[in-house]
Amino acid sequence: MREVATLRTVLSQNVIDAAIAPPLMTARGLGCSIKGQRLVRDVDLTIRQGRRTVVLGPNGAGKSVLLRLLHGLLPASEGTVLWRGNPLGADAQDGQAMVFQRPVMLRRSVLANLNFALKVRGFRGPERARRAAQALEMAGLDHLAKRPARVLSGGEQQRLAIARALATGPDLLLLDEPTASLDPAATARIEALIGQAHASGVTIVMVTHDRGQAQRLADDVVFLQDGRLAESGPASTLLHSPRSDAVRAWLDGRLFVTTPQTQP
Amino acid sequence: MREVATLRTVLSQNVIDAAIAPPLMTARGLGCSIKGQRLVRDVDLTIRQGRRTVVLGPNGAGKSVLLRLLHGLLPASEGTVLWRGNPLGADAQDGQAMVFQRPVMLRRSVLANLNFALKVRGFRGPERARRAAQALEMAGLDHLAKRPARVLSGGEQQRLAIARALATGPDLLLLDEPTASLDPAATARIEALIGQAHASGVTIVMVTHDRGQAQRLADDVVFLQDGRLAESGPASTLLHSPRSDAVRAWLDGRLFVTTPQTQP
Amino acid sequence: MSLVAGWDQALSEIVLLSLQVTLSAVFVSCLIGLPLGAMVGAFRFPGRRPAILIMNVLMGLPPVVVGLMVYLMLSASGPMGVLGLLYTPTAMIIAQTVLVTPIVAALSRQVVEDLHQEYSEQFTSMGVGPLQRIMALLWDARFSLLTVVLAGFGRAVAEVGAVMIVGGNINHVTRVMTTAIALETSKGDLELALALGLVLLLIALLVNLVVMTVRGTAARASYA
Amino acid sequence: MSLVAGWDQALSEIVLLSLQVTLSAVFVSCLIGLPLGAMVGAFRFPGRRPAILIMNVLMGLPPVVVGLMVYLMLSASGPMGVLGLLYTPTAMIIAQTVLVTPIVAALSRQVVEDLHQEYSEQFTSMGVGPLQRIMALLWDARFSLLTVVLAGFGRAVAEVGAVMIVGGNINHVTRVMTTAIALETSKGDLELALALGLVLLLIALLVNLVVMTVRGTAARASYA
Amino acid sequence: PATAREFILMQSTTSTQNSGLFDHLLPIFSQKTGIDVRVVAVGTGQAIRNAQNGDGDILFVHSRPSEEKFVADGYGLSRQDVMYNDFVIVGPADDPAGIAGLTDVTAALSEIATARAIFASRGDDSGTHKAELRLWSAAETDPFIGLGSWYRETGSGMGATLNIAVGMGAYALTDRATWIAFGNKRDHRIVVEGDPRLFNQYGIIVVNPEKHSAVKADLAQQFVDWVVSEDGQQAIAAYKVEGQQLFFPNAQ
Ligand SMILES: Nc1ncnc2c1ncn2[C@@H]1O[C@H](COP(=O)(O)OP(=O)(O)OP(=O)(O)O)[C@@H](O)[C@H]1O
Ligand SMILES: Nc1ncnc2c1ncn2[C@@H]1O[C@H](COP(=O)(O)OP(=O)(O)OP(=O)(O)O)[C@@H](O)[C@H]1O
Ligand SMILES: [Mg+2]
Ligand SMILES: [Mg+2]
Repeated sequence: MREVATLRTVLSQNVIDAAIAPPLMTARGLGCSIKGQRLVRDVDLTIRQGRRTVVLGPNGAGKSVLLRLLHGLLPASEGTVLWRGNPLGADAQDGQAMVFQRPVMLRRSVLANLNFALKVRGFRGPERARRAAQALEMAGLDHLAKRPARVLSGGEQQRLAIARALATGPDLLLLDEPTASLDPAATARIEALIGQAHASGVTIVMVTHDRGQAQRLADDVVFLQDGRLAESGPASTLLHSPRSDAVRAWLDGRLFVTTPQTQP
Repeated sequence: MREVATLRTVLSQNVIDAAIAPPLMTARGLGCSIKGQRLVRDVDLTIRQGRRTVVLGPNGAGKSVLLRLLHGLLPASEGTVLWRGNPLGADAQDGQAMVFQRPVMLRRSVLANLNFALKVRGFRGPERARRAAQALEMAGLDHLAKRPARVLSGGEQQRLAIARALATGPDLLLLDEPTASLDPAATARIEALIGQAHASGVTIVMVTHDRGQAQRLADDVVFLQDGRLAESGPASTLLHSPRSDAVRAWLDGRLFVTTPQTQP
Repeated sequence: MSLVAGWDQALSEIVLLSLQVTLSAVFVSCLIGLPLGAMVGAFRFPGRRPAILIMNVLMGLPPVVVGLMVYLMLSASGPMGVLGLLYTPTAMIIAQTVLVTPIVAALSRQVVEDLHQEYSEQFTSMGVGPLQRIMALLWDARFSLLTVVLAGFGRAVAEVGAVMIVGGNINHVTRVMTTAIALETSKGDLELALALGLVLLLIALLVNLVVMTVRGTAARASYA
Repeated sequence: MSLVAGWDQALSEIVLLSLQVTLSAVFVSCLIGLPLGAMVGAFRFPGRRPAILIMNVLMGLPPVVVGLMVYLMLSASGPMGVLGLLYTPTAMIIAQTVLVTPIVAALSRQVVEDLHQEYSEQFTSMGVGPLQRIMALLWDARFSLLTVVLAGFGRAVAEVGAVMIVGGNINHVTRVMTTAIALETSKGDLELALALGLVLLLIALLVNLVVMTVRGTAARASYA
Repeated sequence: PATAREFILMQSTTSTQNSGLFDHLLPIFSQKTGIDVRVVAVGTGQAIRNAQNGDGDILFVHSRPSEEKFVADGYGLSRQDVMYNDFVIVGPADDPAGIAGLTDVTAALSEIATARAIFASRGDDSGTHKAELRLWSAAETDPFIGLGSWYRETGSGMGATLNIAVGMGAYALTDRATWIAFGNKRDHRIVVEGDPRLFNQYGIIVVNPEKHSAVKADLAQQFVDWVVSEDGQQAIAAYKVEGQQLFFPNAQ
């Protein structure tokens, strides 16, 4: 697992203290409506440099939509997102990488998928080959390098997607339920990789349904329900003494399937 | 949650005793090669009527391939599968329903997806409407009935897929990581539904990576590794005193990303 | 353009016949070609690859050859001569149908095959029968198939070789836009020919607009 | 068929010219039409719907009209008359390219758009630039696009109206299969015309076979 | 194959090409002079229009008034008679108008109109079409009253019109050369011939190089000179199909 460590050593010393970490990304009054449905609304959020923010919430709460908004894939209908202090523009994804809930694989081999992502980010020649090999090893997919990516098993695809995102060395990593279909060992390994990336300075935003995972990884927690921010704050407070009923219910496993959203 | 109970009351009394339960499906020497890769091999397996069989194993072990073989979606390259005593034929899927690891939704509304599945299985008129409404409620998707199924969130799609499979009242239910992207409450609810279906006589084969889930639901356990059956048997023995190293390692969370498969 | 303007009644007769012939041919071609394409796209059967090959090859069916074959079928001394269809709009519809059906079939085969890759296992699992499968695939691919149908329409509406032979370009009976254009060209009245060509493109534009509007409305309705 | 057999040298000359003109036109059409279709299929920009509409409409461009337009351009009294291209194979290639490009563009637009629906977010997330995006989409859709290209080939190889006008069907210079068929038809030698039509279909079959074989090999190679 | 050789471009009509005359005549000329003659065979109107545009060095058609206008308008240098053949009326064997054997073409046309027997007209302003219209007016019959019923304007070339006439059992006016060379006769045959009014004169014109500098007037003139020469005229007379002479040279 030394791969990520070697991948990013630049920032590894200055793991930044939570309190004084500068905001890397800020959302103010963020909302998103599609065809008259208000999917996300009134979200105020600060993602601090070098911190791990875990997004929690029931199915359909708007977690994936929120990640898309932060990543600049969906236009905000209301409010703004600042990335490194500037509104999201054409370069919204510079320095970011996202792993989607449902990994999208090009119709190419595993290796070609990695190479494509690296090429796009400007890696060439031996450097690209090195990073691709490292990513393969990281994902435990060396033996499948030449297999078409789309015939991989669900978990293998998920691992490839994570490795592909990490390989380009992003500053901000957006992960949408990255371990949902991983076996326990792979989950542990990916968590370790996320920890290493974090240690080397990568800022992480991650969606999960796994309470244990949230507890293991989160510095900050954001809890969404019905498209709104039910509660947010440091993991230590939020996960142990939540203020909102929603979070309390979720932690108890009582927060059942969401009720119909109130229409706008 | 009374929906499944009303759905299938026929067999609900005779929850069959494990030891004497007749085999519903039997695999002998089952193997599957695609383009020279032996993905699954030498699998001997008996799925007993009314039992819940949980399939475990690391990513890429061949769990999904095995389910496809049992469901008649992939042709066996070696060995045979008997379904209700007969080799799998054109009617392989009669009385079966499968929830795929990656749900496939038609390009239609949520309700139309349910209606289509019901229509195909011969349900008409008010009976179809009743079942569709029940399935919507079961999935907690009433409020999204008219939304295009493909814009649902990951978890919502997964719930719809499960509801769609249950709605047709199958005798054998094949579930491939059905709760992978569900929130804790939905997971609990789906587990309850699976329990109810089981109680009403449905035979269940389910893949999961969740050890707790396996413990809660499994009557029998099948453990796959590298396409082979590492161990199989009643959950009580296998999960508590496994014979094979693989299962022991997996239970300890030590079974790391699989090593390269030995080529055939 | 003043030439065209001064030609009102004859022109509208020709335009209407063009539309009638072309739309009928495209309609019949879709009736045959879409299910055929969907079948070959969705099912594995022995001889599937040859079937695909043949459909692809037949996209290159030369109009004149089609015209001749239909001519020989329908001519008084041909097997179907008694029907007296030669030099009627029906003959033109038949010829264009022969021409357009392979295009619709081959292209929709590709579209349906791409979609079926995604649906195939789910459908088999659900126990979807062959007919239901084809209907569902055609329905779910309908927006992509529209482009296929428009390609068929484009071929039919622009086609001159086949309709010339089996229709005969007979004034007031079987003269359509394309044969009228060919006639004006052979007369050396290139301006009129071009003006007619423009009218033909306007007709195509109109049909496309109607189709796109219907499509837009349907897309919106299918969401709600 | 014996007619054809006894006509060896003239026939092979015509066949070769047909292939040369058609393949060149299809090649150029793909060079223009595939990226164009991919661009319109992959990017959102103001005027996108009109662009799609125009491409779809232009699939119905009548060959005779295209022939006339190219004729007027290349004619001695036209703007490009000095080039002396009228009644040469080059003129025929130009005319067919004008005819086939919209077909390739409109159909590949649809194919690429369908694929892009799946790739779009992933590409944006990866920071894939416009050019890379188009190249990647065309590459990943290549098997589906083959059918599109074959449709374009079909249109070109069967086309007679445009090449007749700009090529002139001059013996030993610009006579191709389709114009030869038209000539034999007008001579009333329907048997020879049909036989030539059969030869033309055989050529199309051959081209399709080559394409399918290459496709099969490539598909196998891309797996390994 | 003729890349290195000089060539001239001749605009002519489909009927002349379909008769096969050029395949006989042009190789003799090329052999002699080393000049290739490339023929573009289109409708008469289109041939004239193409020549006006300068897309040809020679115009070789059979529509005297149009040819004279072409020269008068300055597009051509001078017009020369080359040869003639004759028009005939062909019709189905059962001869519904009962005109077989008539030598008076106007009487035959009147009979067709009276019997409302189907007549396929070129309807394309070609030389043949114009000749046909002259004959109708000489017969003092207006065929357009039957337009769409028994009088069918095919709007096509000679060959296509004959195919249609054969296909629907119609009468048609055609030049003898095209008819003899025509391959799809079925049971159609010549029913009326021999009327002096059926005379069909072919003329040849060199395109005026002053209008279009690209015109190869010198080479074109060589061809014209040869075609009206003793040699050329003999070559025309020597062209036979099925033993019949198709064209009769009459250059002055
Ligand atoms: N394009 C869209 N059009 C309409 N509704 C949409 C669209 N995308 C998402 N939605 C809806 O927005 C809601 C939030 O979706 P989102 O994917 O963000 O949920 P989520 O919190 O990620 O849930 P899960 O845990 O199931 O992944 C869902 O109800 C979904 O149906
Ligand atoms: N069509 C195919 N062609 C080639 N290899 C395949 C194909 N389908 C699956 N495989 C390979 O077979 C192996 C087993 O796949 P399978 O999907 O059964 O794994 P799994 O046990 O379900 O894993 P996961 O827990 O990740 O879902 C994988 O390594 C996969 O890459
Ligand atoms: Mg989500
Ligand atoms: Mg799996």
